[in-house]
Amino acid sequence: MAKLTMAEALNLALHQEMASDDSVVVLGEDVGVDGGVFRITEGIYQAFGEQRAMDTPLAESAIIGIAIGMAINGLRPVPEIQFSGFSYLALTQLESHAARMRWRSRGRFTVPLVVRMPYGGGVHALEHHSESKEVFFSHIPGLKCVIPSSPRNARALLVSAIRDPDPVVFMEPKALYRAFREEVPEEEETLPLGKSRRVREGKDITLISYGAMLHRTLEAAEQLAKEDGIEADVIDLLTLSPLDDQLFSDSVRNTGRAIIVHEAQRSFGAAGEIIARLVEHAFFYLEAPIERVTGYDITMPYFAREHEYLPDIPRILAAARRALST
Amino acid sequence: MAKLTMAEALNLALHQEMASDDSVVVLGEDVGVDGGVFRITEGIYQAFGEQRAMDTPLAESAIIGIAIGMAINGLRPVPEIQFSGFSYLALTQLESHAARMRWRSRGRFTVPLVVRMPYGGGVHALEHHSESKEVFFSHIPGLKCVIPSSPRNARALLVSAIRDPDPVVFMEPKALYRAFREEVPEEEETLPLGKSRRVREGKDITLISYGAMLHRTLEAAEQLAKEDGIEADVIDLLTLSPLDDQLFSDSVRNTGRAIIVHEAQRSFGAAGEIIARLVEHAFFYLEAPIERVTGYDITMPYFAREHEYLPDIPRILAAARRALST
Amino acid sequence: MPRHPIEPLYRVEYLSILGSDGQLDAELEPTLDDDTLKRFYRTMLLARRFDEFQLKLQRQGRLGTFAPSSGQEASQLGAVAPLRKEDWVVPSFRELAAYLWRGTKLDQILLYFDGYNEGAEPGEDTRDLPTAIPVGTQIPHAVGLSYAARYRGRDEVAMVFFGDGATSEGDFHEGLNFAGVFNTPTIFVCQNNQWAISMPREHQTHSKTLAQKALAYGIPGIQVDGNDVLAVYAAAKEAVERARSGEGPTLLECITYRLAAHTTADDPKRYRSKEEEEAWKQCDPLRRFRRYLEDKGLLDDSTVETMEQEIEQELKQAWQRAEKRMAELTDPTVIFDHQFAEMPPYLQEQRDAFVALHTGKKESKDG
Amino acid sequence: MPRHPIEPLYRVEYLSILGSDGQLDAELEPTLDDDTLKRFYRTMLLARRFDEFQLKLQRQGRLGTFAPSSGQEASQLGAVAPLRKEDWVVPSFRELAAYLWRGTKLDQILLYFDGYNEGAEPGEDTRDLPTAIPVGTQIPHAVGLSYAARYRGRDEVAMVFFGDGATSEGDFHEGLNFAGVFNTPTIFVCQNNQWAISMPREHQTHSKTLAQKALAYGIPGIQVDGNDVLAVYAAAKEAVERARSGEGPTLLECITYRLAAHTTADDPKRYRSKEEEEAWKQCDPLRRFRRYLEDKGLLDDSTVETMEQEIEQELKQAWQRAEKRMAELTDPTVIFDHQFAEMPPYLQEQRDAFVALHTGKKESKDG
Ligand SMILES: Cc1ncc(C[n+]2csc(CCOP(=O)(O)OP(=O)(O)O)c2C)c(N)n1
Ligand SMILES: Cc1ncc(C[n+]2csc(CCOP(=O)(O)OP(=O)(O)O)c2C)c(N)n1
Ligand SMILES: [Mg+2]
Ligand SMILES: [Mg+2]
Repeated sequence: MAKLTMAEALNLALHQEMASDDSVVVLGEDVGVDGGVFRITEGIYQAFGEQRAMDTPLAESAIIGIAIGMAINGLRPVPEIQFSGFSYLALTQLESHAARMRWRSRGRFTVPLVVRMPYGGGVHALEHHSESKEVFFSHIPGLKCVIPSSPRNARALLVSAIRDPDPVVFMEPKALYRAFREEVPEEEETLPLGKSRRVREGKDITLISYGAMLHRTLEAAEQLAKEDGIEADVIDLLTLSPLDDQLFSDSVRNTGRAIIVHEAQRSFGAAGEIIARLVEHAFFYLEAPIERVTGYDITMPYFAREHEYLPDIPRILAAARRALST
Repeated sequence: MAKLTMAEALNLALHQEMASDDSVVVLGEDVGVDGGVFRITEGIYQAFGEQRAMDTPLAESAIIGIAIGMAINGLRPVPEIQFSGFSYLALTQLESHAARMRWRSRGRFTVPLVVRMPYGGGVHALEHHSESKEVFFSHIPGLKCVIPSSPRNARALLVSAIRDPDPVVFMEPKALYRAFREEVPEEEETLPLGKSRRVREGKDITLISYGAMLHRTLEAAEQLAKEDGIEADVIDLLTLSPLDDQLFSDSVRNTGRAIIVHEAQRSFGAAGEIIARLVEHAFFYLEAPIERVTGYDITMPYFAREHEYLPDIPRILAAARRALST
Repeated sequence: MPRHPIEPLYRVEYLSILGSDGQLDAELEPTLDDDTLKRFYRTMLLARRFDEFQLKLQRQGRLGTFAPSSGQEASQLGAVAPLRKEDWVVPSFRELAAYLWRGTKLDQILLYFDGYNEGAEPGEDTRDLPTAIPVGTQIPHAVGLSYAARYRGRDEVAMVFFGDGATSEGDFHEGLNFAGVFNTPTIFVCQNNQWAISMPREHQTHSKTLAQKALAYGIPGIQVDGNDVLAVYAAAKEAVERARSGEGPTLLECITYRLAAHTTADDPKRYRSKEEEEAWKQCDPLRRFRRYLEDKGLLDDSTVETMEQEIEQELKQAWQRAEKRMAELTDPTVIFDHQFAEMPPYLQEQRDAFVALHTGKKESKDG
Repeated sequence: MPRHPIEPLYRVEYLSILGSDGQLDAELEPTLDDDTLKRFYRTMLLARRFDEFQLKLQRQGRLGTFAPSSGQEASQLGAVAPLRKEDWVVPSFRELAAYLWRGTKLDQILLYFDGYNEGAEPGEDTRDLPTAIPVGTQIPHAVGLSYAARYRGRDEVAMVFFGDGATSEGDFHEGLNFAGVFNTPTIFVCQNNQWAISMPREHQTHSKTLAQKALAYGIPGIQVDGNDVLAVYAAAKEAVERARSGEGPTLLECITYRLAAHTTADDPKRYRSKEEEEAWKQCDPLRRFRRYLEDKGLLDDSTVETMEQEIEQELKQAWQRAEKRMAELTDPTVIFDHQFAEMPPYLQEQRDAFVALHTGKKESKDG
């Protein structure tokens, strides 16, 4: 097994899926000759040619709109939106067509499409390049929204997303593209969409996160263990929609306490949904208010101060300790 | 005082604001000569001319983009998006510019803009004409999202929104445009943005809603009183963002029970945020799980079955009774 | 030459064959067999009568809002007539004559406008996409469909319909630009019916024609008399053949007129004159084409009368079928169908609750 | 004429005045006083040197990602030079020379590219909007700004900058169409620098020129040698005058070249050849203009040397000022500023928690 970065692991998934299924094509701005601004499609153009690695004009709505047409006519397009902050230009195509075509045509036309997009902060980028609006996609029925957190699960989830018969928005935490390496098997590996996983076992408190924030959450969990003797159960959502509420509800029924960590703005963010589900499924087990450790309700500051916006270990620890002291 | 429909009340607000402030202009598809497909801008073109009642080409992104430019250069544009289901075409303009310009320019350029849009179901319309994606707007820092529920508050809130120095998305529950009449004073009336109101007093359970669903919620409350002897405290949010969490938190601290009713899809909908705030502010007073009575997580069905999708009184009653029996 | 004019790649042309006065340009007349010509007329007449029939139903409160197509039959029919079954049609929301020619059942359409999702289900094997309501957003789909066909080495083409108003939307621009860049076999049919609800064509854009917008994408554009079914057919055939043989996309502007209201919710008296409407009635595509067929000896009063009677029956029967189907469509749980290939657990929970609620309601009604 | 060509409203033209070989078309030469000509050169040189200076800082890890403007100085400067102070400039993200001409302070720009929001704050009274990063989305703003000006009876115009890639975006189309319809005093300046990151101009669109896209909106379009500051100035001046006198919008395509990488995060070696870059270096706008000024006796080696030295000083001082300001910008709570005119309660709560956290951190550090 090779140790790969997330960028390399995603690239592996694309290479392998495209080699095994000629209906898979990639398209987007700079995804061909250049291999993508983050090099996720590196070598695809060279290996599969310009028909299957389409460098497109600069037009996000058309990128998705054209991919929808391709998907209806039998392909499995994997368009890239260069940064998630530009994906709103394609939201109508996603909401009004990709998510609805199966439903509208009563199953006759389907849209097996994976929209890849780097999202989130932490890489010292310019304005609009550090956004986390996963809620826009998660709130739309008929769309799936997947967010990996490591090279290995990114690869496996991307393979599953490509094979999924429905449209998937695949949000890649760009801060993790090259943050660390992990063993990724050469042979095929998939992970079911719509399933979260426990990444750390504990009985005292449940910490729920996804994407790049998962790692801070895990570090905070370790610190809690070391400094407070507290064992946190840590859940990595992996899919935001459809949301797997079973694993985290089970966990909270056990621990009675929960903290949710994400980098998107707090109000009307994903944590609200998780809290609502916990209130539905684990209300009588709750021993303390569920706190949200999230981005503030402000526009993501320019990069000199983005760390002030992003959840960090002290904030997670403080919230967990408040919950534990209740 | 005249008894007006909501459509007439909104029209009154526009007429009066345009008469008293020549920086106010309306623009959009069919808002001029035709007076708007719902007649909200009726007579504006005739009274104020084509410079201030601009019939625009069919292009939502430009309607908002141009309004942003007008606002920066001293006007107070009130663009209309013909139906909220087409507003996603303008989401980039709203998220990436309207909401950010004050912040980006450190207060130098501001965007006092009111984007009016009819939203919601219940009028037997075609696909995309019955949508409720208020969360898209409410999740964006720098935007306000206001939703009136009656002729009188619609008029007062629209006046306040027009005078507000920041961009407001003003979502008009189209099912209420002509549903009932209410006394609306001829003289100026405003209502503060960001403030909800109590529309019924009760001590047993809190029902929180907004827009067209408020009325079903109120009816359910009356039924609860009559049939169960239960007195519900009913809160009308009026503004979704910035959300007034004080009034409903106070209420729930008193009642211990809450139900949230909205027509948007449930998952990642507005109710999640309200529950999160209640968990933050009233956790120790909660005596039962907070239930969400909302649209299902499905695409709004075509109109023959839209009533199956929309929350109705039996669903509200069932949820309230479950909460009360806990 | 420091300052000199630039020649665009293509010139924009105008085409008419059968004038509104019935005058024919025999040189340009397409060769169509008698049977096809009669089927053209019958389809256009069916569309016209169906429109009127739906309007009646709507006024009686038996049908929801719909968008009449009267006046645009020639543009729609002439455009799709050169297509093969395996070609793709991407409609907007007013393409009745195109749907009928391609085989959509009348009761499907009635179901659709009565608010049943079942009405949008495309017929088996059909390659017509369902109605697309957000103006202009369907345009890129046609580019993708035809790209995929070519990728698979099949010579399918895709034809997409939209109105004059749609040309103002970003998706029009982005879609045509992609088609130009990837040289896809796509035919863009703009039905310029002079109005986008209350917005007249000349305020929709300051360009003299819509066809010339093709120049922005380096693709051919042609303006056609859209009430002349022969001209539309000839122009579409040319475009389809070019597309099929790998020569790329074409923009077709059909000059026509929306004789009725925008939809049944609209009142055109608020924004346009009776005179204008009357003037355009003189250009009615059916009248002109009927005269042409009469001159050819293919139609006369009695054959038309027979057609009218057949159509009346067809419409009645369609409504009966539609009513019968609607009466049978009583299972409300279908609203949960087709969201995903597999229903996610939380949605299944919601469906279960919905079923329980309905069972409860039914029981309390029955009990 | 049943089938005949259609003439668009305007013809698209090409303009160059000072060739890359230094040859001048004296007839078209604009009249500019010596002082202005020298200021042109100095601004272009300052922009070039500032670009290089920023690149050095970036390589040293002292500046974030930025988009160099080298090669495009003539397009930017020539375009804004005819503007008045009260006119509006709506930039995208690469308009360094335009910003400098209009008076933006160097340390502001450095702050911006070092990730401080303070760097985006426009100077007092300036009418240059801050950088707009989502490609093409700023275009409609210029239409709205200039509409409002005309509504107020002021003769301000608005000039908006964007690249060749931006012409593919829906907002380009929608914005220009609105300008055509409302006949607004707007000047659309497309810097066609041949590349949109790795996408060459000829794959961005199949139209021969970008200028001809104006035909789609019924507005004049002109293609200019964008490395010829005199031609850009002349064309822009014409467009500005037309706009100011109520004759409406113009699309200007400036043919130029992005001599450097797209941004400091980009590696052009992956997609374009050294030969191409070398060929374009021969068309360097500074070189050509310097020769012109030398021929006029307005510049010589020693005056240029003095300029270079002054500029070097200016840059050093700007960086010193920027460093000093950054050292002073220690209050993290500014991230909560300027969201709304008034801070909503929940945000105030978040700010309070943030302050408490920072106080805690500081105390635990201090203690
Ligand atoms: C994106 C979008 N905006 C607005 C509407 C509302 N609307 C429906 S049809 C229409 C006018 C369409 O005009 P045109 O494209 O000329 O087509 P026509 O109705 O004339 O066939 C409008 C504004 C819509 N359906 N979609
Ligand atoms: C809407 C949007 N999509 C993608 C990007 C990423 N991006 C930044 S610049 C650029 C290329 C722009 O090309 P062009 O318009 O020619 O301007 P240039 O960079 O050449 O000045 C891209 C794709 C963006 N900023 N905005
Ligand atoms: Mg039309
Ligand atoms: Mg460029």
